[in-house]
Amino acid sequence: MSESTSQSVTEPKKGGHGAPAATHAPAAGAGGHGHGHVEGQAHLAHHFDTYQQQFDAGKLGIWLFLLTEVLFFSGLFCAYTIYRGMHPEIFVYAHYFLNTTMGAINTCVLLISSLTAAWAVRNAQLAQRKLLIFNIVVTVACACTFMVVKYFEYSHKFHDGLLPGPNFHPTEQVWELESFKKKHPEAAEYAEHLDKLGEERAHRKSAAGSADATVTGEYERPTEEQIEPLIKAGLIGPHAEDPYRISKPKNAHVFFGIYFCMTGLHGIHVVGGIIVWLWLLKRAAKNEFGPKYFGPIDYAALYWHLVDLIWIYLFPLLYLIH
Amino acid sequence: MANDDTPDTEASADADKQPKSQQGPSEEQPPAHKDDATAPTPKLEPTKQDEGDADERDSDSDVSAPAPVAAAVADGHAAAALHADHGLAHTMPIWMLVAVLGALMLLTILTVSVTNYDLGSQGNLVVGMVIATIKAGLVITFFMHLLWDKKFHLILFLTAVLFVVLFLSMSITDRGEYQGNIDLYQNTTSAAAK
Amino acid sequence: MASPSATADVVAPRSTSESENYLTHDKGVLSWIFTLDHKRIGVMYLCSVLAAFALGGFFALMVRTELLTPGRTIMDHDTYNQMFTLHGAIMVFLVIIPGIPAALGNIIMPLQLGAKDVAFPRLNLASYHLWVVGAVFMLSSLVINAVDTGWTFYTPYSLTTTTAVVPAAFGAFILGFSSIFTGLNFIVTVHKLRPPGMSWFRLPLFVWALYATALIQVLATPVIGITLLMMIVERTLHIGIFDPTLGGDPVLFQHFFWFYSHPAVYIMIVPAFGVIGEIIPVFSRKRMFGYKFIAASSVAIAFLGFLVWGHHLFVSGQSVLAGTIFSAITFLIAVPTAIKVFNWITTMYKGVIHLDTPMLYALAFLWVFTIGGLTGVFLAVMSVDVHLTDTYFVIAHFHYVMMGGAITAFMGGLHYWWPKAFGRMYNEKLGRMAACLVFLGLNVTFFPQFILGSRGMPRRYYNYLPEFQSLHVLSTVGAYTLGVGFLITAFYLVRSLKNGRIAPANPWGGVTLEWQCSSPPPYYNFHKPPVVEAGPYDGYENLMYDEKIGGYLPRKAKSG
Amino acid sequence: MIVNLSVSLASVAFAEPKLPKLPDSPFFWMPPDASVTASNTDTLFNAMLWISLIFAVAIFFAMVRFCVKYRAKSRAANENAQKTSEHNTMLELTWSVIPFLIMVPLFVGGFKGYVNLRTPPRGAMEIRAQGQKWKWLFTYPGLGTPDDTLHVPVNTPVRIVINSVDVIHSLFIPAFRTKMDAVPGRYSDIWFKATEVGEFPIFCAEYCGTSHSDMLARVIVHPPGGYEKWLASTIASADSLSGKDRGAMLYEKQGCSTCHSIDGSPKVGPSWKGIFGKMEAMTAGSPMKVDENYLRESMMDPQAHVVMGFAPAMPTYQGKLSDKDIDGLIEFIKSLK
Repeated sequence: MSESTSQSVTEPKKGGHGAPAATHAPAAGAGGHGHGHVEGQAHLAHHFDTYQQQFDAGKLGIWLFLLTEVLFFSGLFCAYTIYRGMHPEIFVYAHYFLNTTMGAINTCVLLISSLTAAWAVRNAQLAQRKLLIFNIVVTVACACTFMVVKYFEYSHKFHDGLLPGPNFHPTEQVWELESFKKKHPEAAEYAEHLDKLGEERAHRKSAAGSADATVTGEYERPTEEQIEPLIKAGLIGPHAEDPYRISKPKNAHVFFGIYFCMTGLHGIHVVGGIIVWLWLLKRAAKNEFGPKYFGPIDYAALYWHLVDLIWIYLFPLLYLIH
Repeated sequence: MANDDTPDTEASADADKQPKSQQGPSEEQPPAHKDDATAPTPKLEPTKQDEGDADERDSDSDVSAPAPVAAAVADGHAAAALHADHGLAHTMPIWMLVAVLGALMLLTILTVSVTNYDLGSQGNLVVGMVIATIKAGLVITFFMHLLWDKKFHLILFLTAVLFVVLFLSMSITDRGEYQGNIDLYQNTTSAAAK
Repeated sequence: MASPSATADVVAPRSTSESENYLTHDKGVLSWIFTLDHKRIGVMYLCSVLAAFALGGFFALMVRTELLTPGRTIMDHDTYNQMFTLHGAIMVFLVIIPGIPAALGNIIMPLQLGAKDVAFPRLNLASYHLWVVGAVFMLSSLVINAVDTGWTFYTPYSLTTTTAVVPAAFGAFILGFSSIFTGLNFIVTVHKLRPPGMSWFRLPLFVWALYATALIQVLATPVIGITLLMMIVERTLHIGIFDPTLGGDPVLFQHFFWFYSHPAVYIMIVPAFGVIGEIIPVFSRKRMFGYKFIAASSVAIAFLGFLVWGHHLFVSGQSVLAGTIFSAITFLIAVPTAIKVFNWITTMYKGVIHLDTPMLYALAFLWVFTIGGLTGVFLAVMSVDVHLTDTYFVIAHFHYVMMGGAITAFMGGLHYWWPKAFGRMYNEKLGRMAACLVFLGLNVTFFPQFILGSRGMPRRYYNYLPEFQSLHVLSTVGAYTLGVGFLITAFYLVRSLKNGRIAPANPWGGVTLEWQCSSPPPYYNFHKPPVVEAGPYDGYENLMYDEKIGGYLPRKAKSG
Repeated sequence: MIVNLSVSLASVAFAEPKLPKLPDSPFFWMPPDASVTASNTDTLFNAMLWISLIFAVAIFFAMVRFCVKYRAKSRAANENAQKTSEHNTMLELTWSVIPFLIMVPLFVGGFKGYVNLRTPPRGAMEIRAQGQKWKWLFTYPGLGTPDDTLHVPVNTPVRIVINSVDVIHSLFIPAFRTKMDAVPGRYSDIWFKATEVGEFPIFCAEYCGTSHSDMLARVIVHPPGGYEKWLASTIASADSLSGKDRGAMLYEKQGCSTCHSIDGSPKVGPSWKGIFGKMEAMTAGSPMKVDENYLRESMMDPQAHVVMGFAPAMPTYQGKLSDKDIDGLIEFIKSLK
């Protein structure tokens, strides 16, 4: 479609060629969406014939970029799905350590920033400079809030020894956690009790030098409510790390490996977004955007919505495991 | 892709004829373009002028730029008319943006509260994913205004999803098939360790 | 349509003289490093890729030399392992993948399309700069402690080895993005920057091939990105996704890896199809036979290429179910490939065939690629693959396709567009001689490896059974023949830059748009915006060879 | 790496693989076939060989013929190509369909063969194969100590359960046309039914590091009754041996010989010659005296203290060596003055 119009308006090329030095800039803005930081003076690159063509090209470009982003994250989602499918107990176990409230807050924050981003596009289209600046500022503010919350989550995890791989040494047992107690009070109690039992058995073992698993006789059989959550979380039963006492599931660290990869990569994208928005804020302040040239804002917004989109999936997958 | 190609093909196939008819209108435009192109730092007013000139161009769009609109319609724009209003692309009304945000917030609350009820083995996961997908749908359709955008962009996005599904399904199927060998090994070895 | 004179001074504001071209437009190193002109970026890509090719070739010769004798010849185990790893990694990530699309494609594709530049010149430059950064990372491993995992980075070996895996993998990661940017740029360019009349089915086959390639680059490359990233994280933080000792799954890595790396094979070979599709018609003075079939088959191959990655895993412990699905789809790819070969051959039928250097390379490609393709079928048959996989049969197969296919086509394209890109003619006699040497060397090097493989010689072996020696020696001799061929090529190409005959605008009588602008092309490509009235291979008969300029002119221009 | 090159010039050449010569093959391409499953592979291979030959020759002939027949006189002559149809759907469909039709039987044949290769018959004799850097160890029913050679009876289905202790290896027996990766952290298996008595080579087909190409072994196909005889004798000798003879036996059988020489030449690990009682610098920590305790520790927990200048490449032998074995090895090392 663009070519046909392009011929109808051959002249503007002059404008384009007037300042050959700077002609490429907007295209970079369009294609670079943050890769090339430039202030174009002529907003129509020399190799485009019309604003429509330039805009459409940028739009197609950013959509292709989003395509790659989706596939980029797919690897992590694949790993997630496989491990959750094969070892649900690890995920049940680990999710008690996550703070749903913080996750929910972050979700809302990102959604709001998405709104302001979409609004910013409208402002740019209608050349509403003040509103545009306002909306970009809000977007950036939300993004920063998101990162701050993330920072608190991460530092909390580090503090509790919830690190990937060999460094995974939780300071608290899962049944001591509020989140667990609230959900399954009986199970929590029973877990305490099993833990003591384990202690005793360990003592005898060291004393008698032999592991006799026949001490359970003294206690009455546990109820469904007591035992079910523990098995689901792999604290006891086939997936438990230690067959003789209540412990954590085998390879429990894998969840946090995936958790840090996914949220970390997403966080990096948020930071990238912040940088792009700040750059656009500068340009918006210079009032570079108007009905003919608002591509960069539109493209940045699209990218921002994708970041939001990914979080929309991460939130239930990581924080809302039942 | 085909949906995108055919209009392109038609549009450009007869393009070399069209321009000649359009010499007249196209000649008047350059000045406006020129000074907004060469102005060192465009102030607010030139952009205003641009807007005016944009409207003027679109009002008699049948003369100056029939091709984009025609192609746009052929391109399957949901609202080619709307599209024409603001020059390059469709503009989102504010009420719609706010409404969408409201919906998203509600869905977030819903998905959190749902976790308090046990919906069977995979129930919660399914519900969570369904809600997430609805939210994603809202964001894509309205915030990313794909509803008014070129169909080709939608196709691109769906292609991405298709390939992700392909990638996941094959690797997961395979992993599921040979998981047995891994479990067997882990059990036997841990048994040996005991 | 604006008048020629008007557009002329529009297009070349600095000077309206014909002599001014993109090579002379600006002076100084910086004007190259930070240029936004697709032709200059293409030239920079070309030089870098050729340099990398020389390095990779050197490693290849070292490997072949070591394999002259069963035991130790010149180096020890570890050095050998590093040599073949670097040979593979450099040739795949630094040479073949960017070779035709980024180097030749950047120079030629916008010209063929009739565009003034690619859609996003800065992204294009960024892509090149990323290539350089990636190359630095990859080669830095060579200084630190050269990586020895094989170019496939298979876990858990890549997690346990003490060599510098991380820089190499990170280099490959960056190179991936360089390739994504090129692809993205080309897709948008083809969609949005076509001049009037350039409808989809008037695109030259080279453009079609690059378009198909770009689709793969954009869809597949992100996955290798995340895979290598996860591998690096696994190696540094031990997240336990690929590491069996932490509950990870090494075979999962192979799935991830090949989801990209099989399509990557088509990133390497599909552009080669494009080049051949340009050369054969021009040197047969005849329309491409079954243009639409060839164009369509490129896209078909691009998409089918995504559905077959599992055929690399038949003996990796992949399930029978998955293996069967992948094998079945693998067979389907043979069909569009066969179509291409038959169409190319038929194009020559009743043509007027000029056996200049590019055509010699094209013919070499036809022969070599046929063998490569047919032996591919052997490997698609599951039970046979169980015996042949990870042996020299596989080595021979993919060298016939990558080296014999991609590189031969690259050389063909290089010779075909050399006059256009640099405005000089190379020494045709030497050119033909080198082409024959390369063809000969290729077959002598790699054909014995089919026999070695089927007899059970495993790949990546430093020692081997004495009874394999004779064939190994033959193969090494071939390798050196290849080396000589390429040295001669380098010699006469470089020399042509200084004292080669000035090239006419259209030395071969091509009718695609790039031949309509002067050689080398002006900074803004076209003094007059081109208007396309015909298909990419129409009107050879309207061109007339002119002895004085040694090139082709339109008939009417000659008479008038 | 340049450094390595210079170093390598100094270091000694690696031992030649001590392997049976591949028996000469009845035909040019494949090695002799010695297993029931080989016939399917060979038939398909030959079929494709002929198909490929026909296609290749046809294409080559057409190419050359056209080049000769339609060769241009000169550019100056300005000949024009004769008009021919630009495409011929019928023709193109034919040469799309014909290859497709050829593919179908090939796929089916390959599928059948593959399924057969991957499904061991019921009641097949089971042998455990363990890959480690850079050695295959085979464990037989009723034989405690593993053996570095694969012994199988002729005309008996044998299932080999494969796993690896370090990185991925691949058990490849060309004569049986079969191959399977040994993946750490899981089991995989192959099966075969040998039809020929004799010795055939086993390769490692998946790249596994420094001595990948020396990770070789032999499969010995015993005539009827031979396998049982061998098993009985090995069991007997394995128990009878003790002290340094036992160590000497284990040095070969347990794969020590791949990495440790007994003639003083350094390999992947330090040579055992005269190492006992020496003070050795360690990659981590202070130098240590090589005594019984150190040797025992190095077998059970090899990475604990690694001698300076060697990679920590040794797998643990925890649970693979009895105390008697360990003492035997220590005695053996002591004896190497």
